[in-house]
Amino acid sequence: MTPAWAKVLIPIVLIAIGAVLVWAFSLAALEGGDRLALIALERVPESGVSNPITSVLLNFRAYDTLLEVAVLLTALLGIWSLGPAAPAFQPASPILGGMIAWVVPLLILSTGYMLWAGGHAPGGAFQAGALLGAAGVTLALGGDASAGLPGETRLRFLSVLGVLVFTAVGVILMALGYGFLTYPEGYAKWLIIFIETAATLSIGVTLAAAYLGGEPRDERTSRSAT
Amino acid sequence: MNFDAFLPAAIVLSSMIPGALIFFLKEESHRLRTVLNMTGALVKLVLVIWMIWGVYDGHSYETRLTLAPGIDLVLSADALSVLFVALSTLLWLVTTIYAIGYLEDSPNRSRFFGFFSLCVSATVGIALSGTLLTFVVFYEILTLATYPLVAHRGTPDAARGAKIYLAYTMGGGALLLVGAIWLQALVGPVEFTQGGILGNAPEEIRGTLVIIFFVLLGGLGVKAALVPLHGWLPQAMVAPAPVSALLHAVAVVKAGAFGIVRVVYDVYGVQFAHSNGLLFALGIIASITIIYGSLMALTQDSLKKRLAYSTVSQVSYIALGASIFGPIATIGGVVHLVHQGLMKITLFFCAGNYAEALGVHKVSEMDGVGKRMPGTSLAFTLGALGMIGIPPVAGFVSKWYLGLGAAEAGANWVLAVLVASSLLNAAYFLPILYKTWFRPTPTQWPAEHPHPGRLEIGGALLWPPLITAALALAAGLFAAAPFTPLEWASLIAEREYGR
Amino acid sequence: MITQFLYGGSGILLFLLGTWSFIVHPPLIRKLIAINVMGAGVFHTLVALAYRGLTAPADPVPHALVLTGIVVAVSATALALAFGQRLDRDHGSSADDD
Amino acid sequence: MMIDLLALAVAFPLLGAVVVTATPSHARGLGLASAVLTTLTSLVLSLGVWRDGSVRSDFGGWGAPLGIGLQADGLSVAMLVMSNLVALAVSVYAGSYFSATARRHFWPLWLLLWSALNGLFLATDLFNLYVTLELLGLSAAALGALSGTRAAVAANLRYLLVGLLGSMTYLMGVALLYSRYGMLDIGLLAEVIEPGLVAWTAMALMFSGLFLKAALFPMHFWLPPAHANAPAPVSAALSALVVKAAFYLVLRLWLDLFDPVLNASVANVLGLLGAGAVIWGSWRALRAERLKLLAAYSTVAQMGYLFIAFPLLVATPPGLARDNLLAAVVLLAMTHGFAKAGFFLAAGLVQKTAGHDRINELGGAAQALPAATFAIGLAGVALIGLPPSGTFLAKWIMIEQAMIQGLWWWVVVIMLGTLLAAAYIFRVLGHAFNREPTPYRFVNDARTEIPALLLAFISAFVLGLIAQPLWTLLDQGVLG
Repeated sequence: MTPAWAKVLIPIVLIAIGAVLVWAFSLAALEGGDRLALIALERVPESGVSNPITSVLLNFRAYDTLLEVAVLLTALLGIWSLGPAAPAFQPASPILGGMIAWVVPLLILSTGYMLWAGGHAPGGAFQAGALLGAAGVTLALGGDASAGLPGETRLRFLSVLGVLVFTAVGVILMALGYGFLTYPEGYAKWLIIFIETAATLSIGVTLAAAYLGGEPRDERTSRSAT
Repeated sequence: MNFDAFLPAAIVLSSMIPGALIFFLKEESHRLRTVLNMTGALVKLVLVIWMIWGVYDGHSYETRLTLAPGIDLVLSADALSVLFVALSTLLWLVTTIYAIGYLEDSPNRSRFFGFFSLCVSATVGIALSGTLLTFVVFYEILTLATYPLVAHRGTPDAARGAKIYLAYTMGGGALLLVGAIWLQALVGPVEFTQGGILGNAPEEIRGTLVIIFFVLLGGLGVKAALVPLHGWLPQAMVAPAPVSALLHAVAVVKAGAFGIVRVVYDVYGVQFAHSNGLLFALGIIASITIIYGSLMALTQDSLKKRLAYSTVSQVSYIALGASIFGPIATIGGVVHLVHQGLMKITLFFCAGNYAEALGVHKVSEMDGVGKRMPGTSLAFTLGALGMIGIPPVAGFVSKWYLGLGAAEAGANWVLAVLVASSLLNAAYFLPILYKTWFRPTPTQWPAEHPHPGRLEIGGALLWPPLITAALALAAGLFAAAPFTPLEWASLIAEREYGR
Repeated sequence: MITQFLYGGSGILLFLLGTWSFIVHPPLIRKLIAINVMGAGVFHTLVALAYRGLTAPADPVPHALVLTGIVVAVSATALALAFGQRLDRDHGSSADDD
Repeated sequence: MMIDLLALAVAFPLLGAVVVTATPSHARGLGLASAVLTTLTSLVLSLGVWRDGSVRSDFGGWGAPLGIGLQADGLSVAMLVMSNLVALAVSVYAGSYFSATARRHFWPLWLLLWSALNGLFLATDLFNLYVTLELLGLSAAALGALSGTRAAVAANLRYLLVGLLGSMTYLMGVALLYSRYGMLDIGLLAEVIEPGLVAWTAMALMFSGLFLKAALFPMHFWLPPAHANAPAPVSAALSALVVKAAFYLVLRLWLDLFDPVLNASVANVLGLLGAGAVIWGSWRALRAERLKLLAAYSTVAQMGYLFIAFPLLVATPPGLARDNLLAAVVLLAMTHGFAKAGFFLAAGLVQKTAGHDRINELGGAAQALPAATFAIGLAGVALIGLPPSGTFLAKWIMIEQAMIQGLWWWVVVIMLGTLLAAAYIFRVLGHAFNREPTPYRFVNDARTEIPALLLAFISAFVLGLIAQPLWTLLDQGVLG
């Protein structure tokens, strides 16, 4: 338990740190100027997409994003390694079941839109993936033990698809002489969409599988019995 | 790389490589293990003879490995190192034969012989060290390689002895390390140079240099068993006899004593050490150790313990020789490095034989062993007489030169120490000899293992003490012939004082 | 400028609140929540930095960093929750019994 | 055709992880293949840097400040070589160590950890480092929990959370630097950064985050349970590599970014914490009842030595002496990497044979496994700092420099730590000498014992005696 003196001391120290932080950030914000904004905005037209954030995520700093998809995969693998999943939820009542049957297709449809919109407006692979994952979670809440996910082999393949496509595109571009993750002129747009599609699928599947927990088994149905 | 630059390294590697290979052998592969051991020992002997010849001719051998800018590992040969290398190589060969016989059918022999070889490699490395850093490196490796040998038996006693041994030597190692680095921080890399390197050190660091000398002495004194740092030596007696032989005659205590000689002559320079009172201090410590060791030896009933305290006393003759200013005493000290080795290894071999054949561990049980084991007892007698300093055994030569040197330097109190210690030596060795030869044989020995052959004990156990005893006798009888330890020690003294 | 200051300042406040909560509360699940509050604070601050006035387009780099950061934080949270669940299941007690 | 070894050093393990995840039934074969491929890539890359100097690669062709790239100089390559060799040995060992089910979980996470390590040593961008750190932290915690015991899961949850706290604090510092200077590339930032409140605060934030991850005393509390309860090959990687990565970052930022901001008082604080780590960690290691816990506390202590180097570095004027000191620190980190990995791998074998790792009851197991015991002994030589290990050379240089600068306090700490280390190592080795006459073979299971033995051997014999190439290597972009 925290001793009494610490209860007093910790807030005081933290407030002092806070004061320094506010001061430092104010100074920094005042002197900061345009930072990378102008450089980035200027190069957006060359990036293959018109949404500046997507340009940064999938072109200027694509390597960050690659590692980020890998982080997501790591989390899923870690969850799988922790043992079997919790038992599935009770099957939903007919009314709820009916609503789920409506909502899930809608979510999947929005996934597609979000993915496409990312190129020029707010949106992109992560937002789309999150929607796809939500579809899976909805199914799971409705009592679907597999959350609509495929069997082990395909599930494993889908969950690594994002990292696979991302890295493979990078390495192939490197081998072709452009450099790792360096899109050749004119192909940037399509390559980005290709990567984003794969990433969306992976992210959606990963989120849903992470929600379920437990290592995938080939006979998914057998789990609901336990 | 030409051969001259490789020879010192080759001498170290000639036992290190077989040692490393031996670890990997199966327990049952006696033959292969013996072949590896003997090949290493013989190759080393050949290389060392080559080197002796070369050094005598004024040839220089140096292996230099740069670890980092300004930090070199240097193995090089001068007269002093060759003396020590020759001693350890010769005695290693003999001890290996003895150990093969002694450990017949005992467990964990691959481990034993592996570390045994590493131990000799480290000793040879110490002998050939050309810089203080190199010396520290091999000095610590020696600690590491001997620890498993002391602990080898695995009894609680052995574990305790090993622990005490380790505590002492690690502490000593730390002191030596600090001293060596301190010196290097003050004057740059310390290469062993005849005549020393501190002769013209600036006045203002002299005080610090004196302190460093005592730090180094503290580190070296542990292995050399200077009082009050000798506590580990009697405890380490739990080790098997060949290990005790090696520890006492060749490796550990000699490494300490050799280090003291190196530091006095080749780092500080005898002139510097003399004029700053370091020699006098060393002489006092050595004298105290000599007397104390002898007194303690008197009171021991355990034969190995008595020999151990005798070692404490005898090894300090070397330090004593180094502490008297003048070439004659130097000859006495340096030659004792070899003589004490020959005599003490003989005594330990014999003690091992008594224990192995008859189960005799104590002085009080030694009545009449001379009749039962005449060969071993002959060797023992020669070694003991040498220790007392009775001519013509080698020990006499050492003491003669020490005394002569002391008289020449006007240090009469050293003469008194020598006389007193010789009397004490006689007091603790002569009763043993008396019991051995003149008391009746008891009806039953403590634990007799009859030997099937016609010898009193296996040949591998009998010949080594006879050989080393003969060598000790020869070193005294033919002291003036070329290539004897004495002649070589004179060469060393000449070169140290030569300029 | 005031807007930016308010956003940034509240980000720092959240960061500190999270830190405080992490240090003070032993239950691991509360520590996890605390970290998410801290994360929200950092992301808040970064978003505030991107603001360049009403007329100029925002700096896209901090926005992208925040997006990446959020995904990383979500992944870490998911893994931590799975750890907690595993501890729960093993013992039936909550994950904070130490 | 173009080969970008920098990208491949990260991409190969990543692709390996993908392949292993997709085909779990071939996890071991494919995993080992990726391990070999990754190691070869790193070695070839390192050889190139050793010969021709540092290399940089900008991904996407944008270049800093807009894009991200990877860069290999002497310092990063030194860590890269150490990590990849250790990781390869761990891989070979793990191939036989884990059961068939555990193997499916181990390999993908392990390869992800590996790519994070390689990415971290080569990174040049502060935010990219944050992502790499998280990848490292998540995969490390997940791997650490693979032993499946409650203690392991609890300890690694704590580790995960502390790691996250560290990353968040680090990220706040990065945000501050970005808001003032508008860049994230270390090299570019170094050109414009100036002493002042902003730089100082950012440094404090980033360093505190990294200290947590490096388990610097007194922020080490999470390390011993996490490392002691993980499966042996994972403990090896965590102790030898993962905490070392955080230290590498501190050193890297110290040298490349915050050099103008720093002063002696900051360095002294680091040194003081390091001294605390040395004394406290060694003491706890001496008192530990379990072999792996001993090794974990020893890691806390050994990390301390690395931080003691900072006050010495600051006190030493630029020149040969400072270069030597810097190389000594890197050598110390590398040697500890090999030694601790070898120690843990060997400890794992002893634990498997004995069924437990309580030190006082290990006698028989230690004697039945001469190779493992030997590996512990050799690694012990390096942990204590006895010659001819790399640690010995490094400590020699550090002590000499401390003496030249008259900083006696650090000499005392280093020597005290050395003696304590000797005490705890020989406390273990003492149990290897038993009366039981075990008719033994030196090597019983080559695939697990040889990696442990090799790692320990490298730490005790190779790094100290053949240290010269490290100086050559560090001349590429780190030494003055």
